[in-house]
Amino acid sequence: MRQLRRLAFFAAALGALASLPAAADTIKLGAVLPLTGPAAVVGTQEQRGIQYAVDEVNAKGGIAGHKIEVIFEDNQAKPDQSVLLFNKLVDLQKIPAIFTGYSGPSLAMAPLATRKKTLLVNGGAQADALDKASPYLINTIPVLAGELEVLATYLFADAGKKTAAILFENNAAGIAGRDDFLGSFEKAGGKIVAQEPVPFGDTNYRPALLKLAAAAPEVLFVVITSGTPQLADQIRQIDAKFMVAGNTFFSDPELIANPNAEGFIHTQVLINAPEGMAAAFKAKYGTEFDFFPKQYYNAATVVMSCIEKLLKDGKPITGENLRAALFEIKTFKGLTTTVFNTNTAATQINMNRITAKADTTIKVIPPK
Amino acid sequence: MLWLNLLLNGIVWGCALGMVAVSFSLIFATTRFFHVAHAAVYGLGGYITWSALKHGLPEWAALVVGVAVCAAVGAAIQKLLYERLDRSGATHLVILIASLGLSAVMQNGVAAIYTSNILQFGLPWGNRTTTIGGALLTNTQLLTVVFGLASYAGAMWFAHRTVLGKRMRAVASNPFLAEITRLQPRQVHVAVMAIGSAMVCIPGVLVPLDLGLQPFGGVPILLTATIAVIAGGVGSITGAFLLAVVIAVLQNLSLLIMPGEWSIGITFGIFVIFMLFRPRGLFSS
Amino acid sequence: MDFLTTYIALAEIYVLLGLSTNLLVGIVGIFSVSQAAVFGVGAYLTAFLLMHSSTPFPLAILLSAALCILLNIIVTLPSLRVSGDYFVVTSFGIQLLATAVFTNWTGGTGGANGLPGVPAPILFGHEFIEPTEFMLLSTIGMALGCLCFWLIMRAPFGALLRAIREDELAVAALGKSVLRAKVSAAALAGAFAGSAGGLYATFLSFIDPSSFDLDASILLLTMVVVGGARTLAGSVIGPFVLLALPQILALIDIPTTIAAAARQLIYGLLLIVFMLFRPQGLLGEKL
Amino acid sequence: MTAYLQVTDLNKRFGGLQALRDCSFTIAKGRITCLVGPNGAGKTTIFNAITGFLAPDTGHVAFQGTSLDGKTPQQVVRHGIARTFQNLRLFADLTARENVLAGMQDHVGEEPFAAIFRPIHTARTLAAKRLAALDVLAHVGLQDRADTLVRNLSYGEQKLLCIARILATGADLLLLDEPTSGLSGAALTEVMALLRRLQSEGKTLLVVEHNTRVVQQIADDVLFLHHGHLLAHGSPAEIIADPKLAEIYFGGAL
Repeated sequence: MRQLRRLAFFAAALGALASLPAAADTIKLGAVLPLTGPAAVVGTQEQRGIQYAVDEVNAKGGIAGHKIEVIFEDNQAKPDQSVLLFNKLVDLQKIPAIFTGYSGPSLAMAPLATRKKTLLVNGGAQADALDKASPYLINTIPVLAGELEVLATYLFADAGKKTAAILFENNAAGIAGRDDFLGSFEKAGGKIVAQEPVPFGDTNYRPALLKLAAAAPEVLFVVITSGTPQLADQIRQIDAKFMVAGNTFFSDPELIANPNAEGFIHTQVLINAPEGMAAAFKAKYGTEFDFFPKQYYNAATVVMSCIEKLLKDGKPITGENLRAALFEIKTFKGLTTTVFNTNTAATQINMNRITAKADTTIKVIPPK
Repeated sequence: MLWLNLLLNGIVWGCALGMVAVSFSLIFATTRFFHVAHAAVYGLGGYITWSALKHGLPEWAALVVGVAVCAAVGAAIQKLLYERLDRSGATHLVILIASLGLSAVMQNGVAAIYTSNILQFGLPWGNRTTTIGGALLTNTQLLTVVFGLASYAGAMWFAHRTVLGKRMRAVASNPFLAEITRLQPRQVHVAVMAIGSAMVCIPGVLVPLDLGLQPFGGVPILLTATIAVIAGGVGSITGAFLLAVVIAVLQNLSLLIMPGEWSIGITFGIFVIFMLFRPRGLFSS
Repeated sequence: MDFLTTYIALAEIYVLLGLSTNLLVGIVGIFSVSQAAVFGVGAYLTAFLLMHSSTPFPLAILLSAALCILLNIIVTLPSLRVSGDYFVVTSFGIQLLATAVFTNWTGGTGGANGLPGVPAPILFGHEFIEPTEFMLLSTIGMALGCLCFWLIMRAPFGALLRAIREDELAVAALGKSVLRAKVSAAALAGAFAGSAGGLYATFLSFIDPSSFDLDASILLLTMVVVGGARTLAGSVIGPFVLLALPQILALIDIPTTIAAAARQLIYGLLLIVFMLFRPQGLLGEKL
Repeated sequence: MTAYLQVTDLNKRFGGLQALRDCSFTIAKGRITCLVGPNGAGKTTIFNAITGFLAPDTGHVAFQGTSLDGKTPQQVVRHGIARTFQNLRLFADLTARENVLAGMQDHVGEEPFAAIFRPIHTARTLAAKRLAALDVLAHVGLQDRADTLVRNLSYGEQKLLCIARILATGADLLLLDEPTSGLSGAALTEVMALLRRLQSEGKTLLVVEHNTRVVQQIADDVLFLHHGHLLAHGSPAEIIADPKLAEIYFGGAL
């Protein structure tokens, strides 16, 4: 009997989830991100970017009078939790669009997005597999392949570097980065002389750096999502002779402010915050308006533009309609110009060099 | 001289790991609890010291504050949680789960207050380098070696030369006998938790000084340290410290012959095989 | 109600894992923290067979169970030589080794990228793709698991295992082979974990190492302890409660930016309080 | 004629301690033999050596003409020898009946295959065995306590249960390690009567015993062990009458 009562309690609690009242004029969106655990270092930044964008719109009265609310769910970067939470948002809240990050959880939710016709919006993960995972998975950031082709070509042709070593994070993002760079650099005519992974979250790069330095590459290509300031310190420590090149993850204010990052070059998926925005963001959250918050701010802007269009056209806000609206609008002018010819956005890519604690653009590659 | 660089790097890392291992060894040998929240105490030490620094305290005073807070937290954990569980006859599995719960509380508390971003101490002297035997070591790394050796020596002195240390070893070797004599094991447990927690604050500050603070940063370090403690032989301070250095050096040197992604796996593989041949550790009595 | 059915299907898969863990840890007293590794091998093998060969789903599950039987026997064998705390840490080493293999053996497991696109189970020509349909399969799986567990626990084998947990020497003195009993129990636990792995891979259609790491092994232990070690009912209720708990905690209204951390903090507090006041779990015997 | 149990030249050394030294003796079928000697004389070591828990450095053990050298404990039980332990080693969280069942051999469903695939057969035979276990319990007078957890039994009852548990194995030679220690009064009388009864039913008993009164009353033969060596072998009267042995036996204690 007691067992039955306990079961009944849980059933009731779960049921209560279903009957949460929703304000009539509020449009609800979802986000399934790693908000706790080791992956939270990126997930919480993404969360702040979305929240900031939504707060901004709501402060101006919302979209055509409709307030936007984002329900954040914590998947701890686990695929099973992601699937459960996806179903929770879609089933109980009838959410038309869900923000996601990290390739594993995004890939786990992709088949559901297809079946449920729910828009999945990825603003941070760049693994190539995300490009064609589902017609409903929209990437507001280019996959790594395009960006790294730019970098590899620049390094070989413009900077004249013939040999390279790769330091990559041992997760989907890092492995995709390694593969893409390796392909592009060798295609350009260069040679990869060494490659070493580091575990995600581990900021002790020294053993890997020492080994890579021993291969005497002309340039070291780095693809790690966080801990770049520590990397700069450790590269300086071994008195490295090689050039250091990175992808857009190097657009980290803390790295740029680090004197040891002097001379690092990197590609940047162009994203610029207007004057005062970065300061306002920092005032609000106490953290920098970094690469990931900016990207998710942009992703949120894209989704909200689609909502605006649907409201104007008097269409219901469903995943299917949002997707149609996205391709109708096609070009979004948010923090950067984002063009959707396919599910994956094309944006302007810059080649930057970090000099005197500032990020200077040395070359511009417009969106294709 | 790649191998020399890797070796030195391994020794430095081994000293950091060794401090965690020795502190865990003191606690584990005496209480026999899988105190996984030790990783959270390690993390807490770093964040408290960071806060004290940001409030304008000089480095040494900030470290003292961190150590004191950790010691108090350690004693409180023993007194308020483990002792109660132990009195109610809880098994080690139950204590392990409670300790996991405590880790979740502490680490997420830290994450809620300080965010999950990697925080930096930003002390310029920490990154200045000195050349030693052809390799460049930072001041933080040198400090890690100094503190590592001092912690080891301190723990040995404590265990073998002080009254409390002798009581601790007596409790560790025979809890039942300790109970019926006047060793008062419960008091000893509290003291040992305070000392072990104070000790783990030091690597808890030194490692993040070098590598940055992360709320969940203590977990991987404690995992490796636990393996050093067990492979060294429970109760052997020398075993714990030595094995920590050996593991760190092996992980570094293994890069000479294999890609880095396999070094952790191979280390644990060797450990499993080692345990089959020496099921009670290297320095077992 | 896909949310509810997804929840039930996942919980049912975890029940199979709970049975596996309970059998080893609760019943025989082999403190294993590497059950998620065995679970992972089952999941990867099923995924591999379904993606790269024309193996039918039931056969893939059977093969996964068979491999995991073998594997679980191998990873449990050290318990015969290495005892107590030393075995816990050995088993912990095995788990970390397995995670390293899952993460880096790109050819077999897809490495850190994981394996997307595991086909849904097909049985009698029907594809079990919707959670509601899949729940049928997982319910059958769980029911079979529970039935096996119940049958062995009421048979002399169950009594033998309980006797072994209490005193291996006395069992040997009564003419019983402790080795054989432990190996049998490990085999059975392996079969549960392996088939759970197969169900998991086909249900999610995507697997990566994060589902089979040390955290997952510890989650299994937590499920068993919270549900109640040593009992069938405990293994069933534990996964249902622990998977529901985050959803229930999500009902607590907390400012967004710290909500997730705060909920995890509450989860930790609940675990502590629960261990203090009900160490035997919801429906368990005192451990 | 070969001896029922023949122990020849057993030697066993633990580090610096010679636990058994050239220890030889035989035991005759159907008799109660008491193994006596001061603490640390090697009595339990002999039990361990006979039952396969300990491999002697040298020496042989043979039972009914069959060598037991190198046999595992469970093989020794199969040959018909079972032992109890000084510290009982009962399964405290099991009932008395379950303890006896654990002693019974050749259970159906003692491995998972039969338990799962022949559940009905398993249940039927188990029901029969449970009744048989009740008979064994009745034999030692514990039939009323069959479904009590061992932890809730009195010490005397636990001692009786130890004997019941090895009776259940069906062994003919019973090695009892201090079956009467810690007992007095009615409980002591009861155990002594049980040992006599077992003898009358054809069992052979080798008993480690400290209480000289008990030895006098139950033993047919006495083996006197000192420092791992067999000092004397004779009837209780002969052994007790020997002043030298009394000196050794009580000398240390007094």
